[in-house]
Amino acid sequence: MDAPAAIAARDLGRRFAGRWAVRGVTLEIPASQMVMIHGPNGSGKTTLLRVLSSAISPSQGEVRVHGVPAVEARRRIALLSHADGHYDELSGRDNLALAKELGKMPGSVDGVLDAVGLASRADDPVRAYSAGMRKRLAFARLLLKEADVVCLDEPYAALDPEGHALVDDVLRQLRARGATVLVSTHQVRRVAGLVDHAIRLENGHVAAQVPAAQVSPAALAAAPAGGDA
Amino acid sequence: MKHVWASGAAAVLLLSVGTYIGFFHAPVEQYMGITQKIMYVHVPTAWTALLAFTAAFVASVGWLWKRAWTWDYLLESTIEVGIVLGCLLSVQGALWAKPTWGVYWDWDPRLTSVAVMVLTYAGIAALRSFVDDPVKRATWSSVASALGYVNVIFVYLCVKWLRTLHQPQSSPSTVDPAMVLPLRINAFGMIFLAIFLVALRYRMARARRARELEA
Amino acid sequence: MPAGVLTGGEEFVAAAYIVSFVVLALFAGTMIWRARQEGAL
Amino acid sequence: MEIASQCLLVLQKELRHLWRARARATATATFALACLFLFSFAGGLDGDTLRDNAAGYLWVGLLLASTLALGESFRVETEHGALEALLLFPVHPVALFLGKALGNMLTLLAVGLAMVPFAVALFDAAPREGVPTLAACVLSGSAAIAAPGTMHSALASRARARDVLLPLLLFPLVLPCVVAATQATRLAITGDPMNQLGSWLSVTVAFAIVHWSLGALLFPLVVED
Repeated sequence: MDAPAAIAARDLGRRFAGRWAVRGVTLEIPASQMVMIHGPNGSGKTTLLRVLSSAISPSQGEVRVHGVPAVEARRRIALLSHADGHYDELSGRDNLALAKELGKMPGSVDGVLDAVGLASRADDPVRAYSAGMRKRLAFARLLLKEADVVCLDEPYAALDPEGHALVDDVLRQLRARGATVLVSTHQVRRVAGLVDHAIRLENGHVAAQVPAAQVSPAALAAAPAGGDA
Repeated sequence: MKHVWASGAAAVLLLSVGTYIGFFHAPVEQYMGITQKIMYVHVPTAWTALLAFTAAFVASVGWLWKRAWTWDYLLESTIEVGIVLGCLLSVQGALWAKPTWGVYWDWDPRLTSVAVMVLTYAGIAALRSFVDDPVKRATWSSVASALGYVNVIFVYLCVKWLRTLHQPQSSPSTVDPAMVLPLRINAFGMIFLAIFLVALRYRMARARRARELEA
Repeated sequence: MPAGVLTGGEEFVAAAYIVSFVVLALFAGTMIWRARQEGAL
Repeated sequence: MEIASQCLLVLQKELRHLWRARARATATATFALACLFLFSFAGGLDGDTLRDNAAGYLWVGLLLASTLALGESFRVETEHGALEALLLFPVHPVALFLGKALGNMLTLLAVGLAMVPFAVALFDAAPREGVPTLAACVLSGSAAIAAPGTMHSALASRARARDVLLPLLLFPLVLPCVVAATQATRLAITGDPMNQLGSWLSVTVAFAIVHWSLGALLFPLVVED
């Protein structure tokens, strides 16, 4: 019996009051695979990512990470979500130091600060950071954790061109480290070249699951030119 | 549905019989005179209000343990009925205290505890109205309800202690056996009425949740 | 315990019963009406 | 063990955050002092009533100020999704509760102790039972308010109309401990001939124990999504 899948979801569903944001999703992502999740706004990308990373619990079905229920495997999962999760009054460095101590994270604070280009502003309160800088700090915390399973929710959003290059670089680093990666994005053409598989979501259901090379031309064409709208 | 209407009918019957006996057959209490007759509606309301809040506590523990929607419907209905009965009890308490003590509110530990419970559960009803997600609404209001119910013991003790420093105990002590009958009839009457009200409100909660949760 | 502090006191007894049964009747009536409105009856 | 160490780290973060945002803490304390003034005018300015009511004014003022501090303590967590990030590290919810509740307790204690000298001056309420006893009353009262306060600010911070919801949920709940703390403080100020102060203090301690343990038990349910 080979190793259990990095992420295994069986008939997954999550509803908010009357609406099923995600329903009937069954997928299995082997370890060290990099998968892109794309689809129109409201197709359930963010909800699916938050359920798979155990940020929110499923209303139906179950998520297993490396054979263990996701909630118990949080130490091995890292999520970059829209909300950056920082404390405004603390400095960038303090936020990372807190995360490192609380989550017993292996990475080095100064190392990740350099990696995301925030070394010069590390000691200013996050309250003074721009949206792009807050996102870089969120990336720094993600790198600090060195998790086996990494979920990125629209990583390119709110970043300048250098930021986009940073995201590409992070994706390559994750590939080199053999992490299992899930990326939800609208940058379909750009990310298709960096991942192994692509899953297309349409109003809460998996519409297509193909190797990255065969992503449909329509989807590629649909990718917006600029950042993640 | 038949048994709900039956419970309502039983309530009306019992309350009328109990009140009739209480007024015309039970002896007039030697010390308190006529005002003691308020007891036949006041004490049953008190028991039923406490029963309703206890049912709300059971419902919240039920939801936190089993996460079955019936507990949430029960919580929603017992809160509403409990609040109305609690408010009614406070008004009755005032109408009883004025002729007996010359003041509308004499900080009787039991009455004050019920009044604080009404405030607590009114806060919980407000919480329920400000949370949109049904699951969170059920869980958070159950947590608040459990905390609020456990707290009532402290409220009773503190008020009772605070009062014994200032005023002697004010509740009637001896109850003439002839007075027990109307009291008990009315008590069952009020309980059946509460069951009728809770049952209706339960079905309303179920209908609302069905509309809220339909895909 | 003092006998009825205020002579009489009948009006308070009457008030207590009237208020109680009016409130309960109104509450029950509106409950039935609301239940019917929401299709729960 | 892990919960204890995480709890201390959360507390450390709370205190560092409070220090960095100390302007807000002083504003809360100033608000509490304004309450003291307000109540003394409301209650009448003659000496005896002021001294007798000093304890009540102190505690109601502290309770009103506590809603500001408690509301802020979870606005910080939910505004940018920090609470969710912590839970994903993972931080054990009980450690999160204990850390935040201790932080809130220390805030309330600081505001309470800051009010004491003003209360003593304004109401000529020099504590006959001595300052340590008065401080003990403020400490036990703050501890008793902090636990249910933290619970309900966690609830209210994620519901709508959070600023009205927190006091509405909290005040009926902390009523017994405010009654007990006020009585203990009043006896500390005006003298305690029949030494009842100890028993009133034990009521607040019992209240604190119940609500700290219930909080630790129920907090994970509040933060789960």
